[in-house]
Amino acid sequence: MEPKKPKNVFQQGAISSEFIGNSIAKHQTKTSIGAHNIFLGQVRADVIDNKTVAAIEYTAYDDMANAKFHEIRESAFEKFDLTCMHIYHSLGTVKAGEICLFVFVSSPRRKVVFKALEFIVEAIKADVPVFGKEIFEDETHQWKVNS
Amino acid sequence: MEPKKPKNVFQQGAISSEFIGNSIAKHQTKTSIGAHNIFLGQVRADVIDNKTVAAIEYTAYDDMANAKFHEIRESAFEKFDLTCMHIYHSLGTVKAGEICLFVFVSSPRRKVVFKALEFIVEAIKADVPVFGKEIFEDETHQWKVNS
Amino acid sequence: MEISIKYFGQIAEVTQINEEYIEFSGHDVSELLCVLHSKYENLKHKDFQVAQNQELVSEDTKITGETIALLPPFSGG
Amino acid sequence: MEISIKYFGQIAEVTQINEEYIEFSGHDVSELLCVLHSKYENLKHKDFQVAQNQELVSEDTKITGETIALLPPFSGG
Repeated sequence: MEPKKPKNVFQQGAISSEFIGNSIAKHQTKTSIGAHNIFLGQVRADVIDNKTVAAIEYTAYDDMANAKFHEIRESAFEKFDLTCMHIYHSLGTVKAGEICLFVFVSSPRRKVVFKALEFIVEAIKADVPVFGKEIFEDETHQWKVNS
Repeated sequence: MEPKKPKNVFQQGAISSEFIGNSIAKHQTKTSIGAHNIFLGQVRADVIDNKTVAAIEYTAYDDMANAKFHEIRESAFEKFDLTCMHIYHSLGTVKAGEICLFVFVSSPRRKVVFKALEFIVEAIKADVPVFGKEIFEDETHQWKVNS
Repeated sequence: MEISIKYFGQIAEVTQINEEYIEFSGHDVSELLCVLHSKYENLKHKDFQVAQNQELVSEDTKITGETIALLPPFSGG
Repeated sequence: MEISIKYFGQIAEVTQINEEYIEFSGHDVSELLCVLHSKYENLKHKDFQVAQNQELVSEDTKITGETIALLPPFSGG
């Protein structure tokens, strides 16, 4: 069982593929795990009114956000038979094509990881005070809205 | 859009975390992608009648298996709005804690990746002629059964 | 009483400030919003929720003097 | 006609061979299974499906001379 104390979920800038690979490697000593499920949010180069999104700049109400991440974590452990769970979210600038959200759940059996991961990702989108500013290539911006 | 020709899904031995990290990195040029979902199957050190599983040795009816993987791939692209999809499965010996199955789907939007990934993983378990022999630490074995 | 008010995202664009302390003599959230709407006229064009002590609250929640935050729509992930 | 038969997993443990060619004069899968059951007595304790030309078939499917495979329960992933 993972320790369940509040953690800082935020990382400055993009989440690298090496970081994700290392995180996977660290779970190979946990031989009760049979299934991992990973969600990655990647910044899209959306085209809006002929302008292309070059990056998203993330800000957050840090303390409240970390408290919400902790609640989501506790509630997922209560609902689902998970061996471990990790959540990382970017703050600051993340360029198009880079990763801004990394959610990682592991369980002895596969059925549970699909349900758990979707629950966690939807809760993050709905309940965590994080704000994305879409920066266009011409340096104008608009505020991102989750759908 | 990915090319849809049949591929060899099988890799000899375990799938490394570096391989998975590199595969994620390669998708950072595809800036229409907003969400990735990754499933990893890991070999469990199950204890059965006081004997611990040390590894699984995988064999397959290769040609039929690759044809089934291809069918699953085609059918997932038809059902879901996916940008890309990758499937890798181990053959030969994979030790407890190592990864034997890697399924990777990507889409502009998140809702679709959860459904697509679960569909693909369940289809692999049900329809692909792969056979796992669980090798215990004392070198006896039993044949794995999917649940 | 003096209360701390934090602004985020596009709300901070309207207020041009991330945090401030104001002297407040009313009782509930709706009275506080009255004060803020008169101070920042463009707030009325903006969609936001109010958090008190890091929990979302409604307009009739009593202000207890803790930290208030004005939060535009969440768009994490 | 001569047909090729492939054995996998625990079925190959029973037959002690991965592939063989046999001379077969019957018509459908059930007749072929009769031949195999008499050759490999322990097959009757085993659960398996039959594929012809890489597609699963039932006992009344006609044997067309292509490759036959005896497949124990799948356990990939």
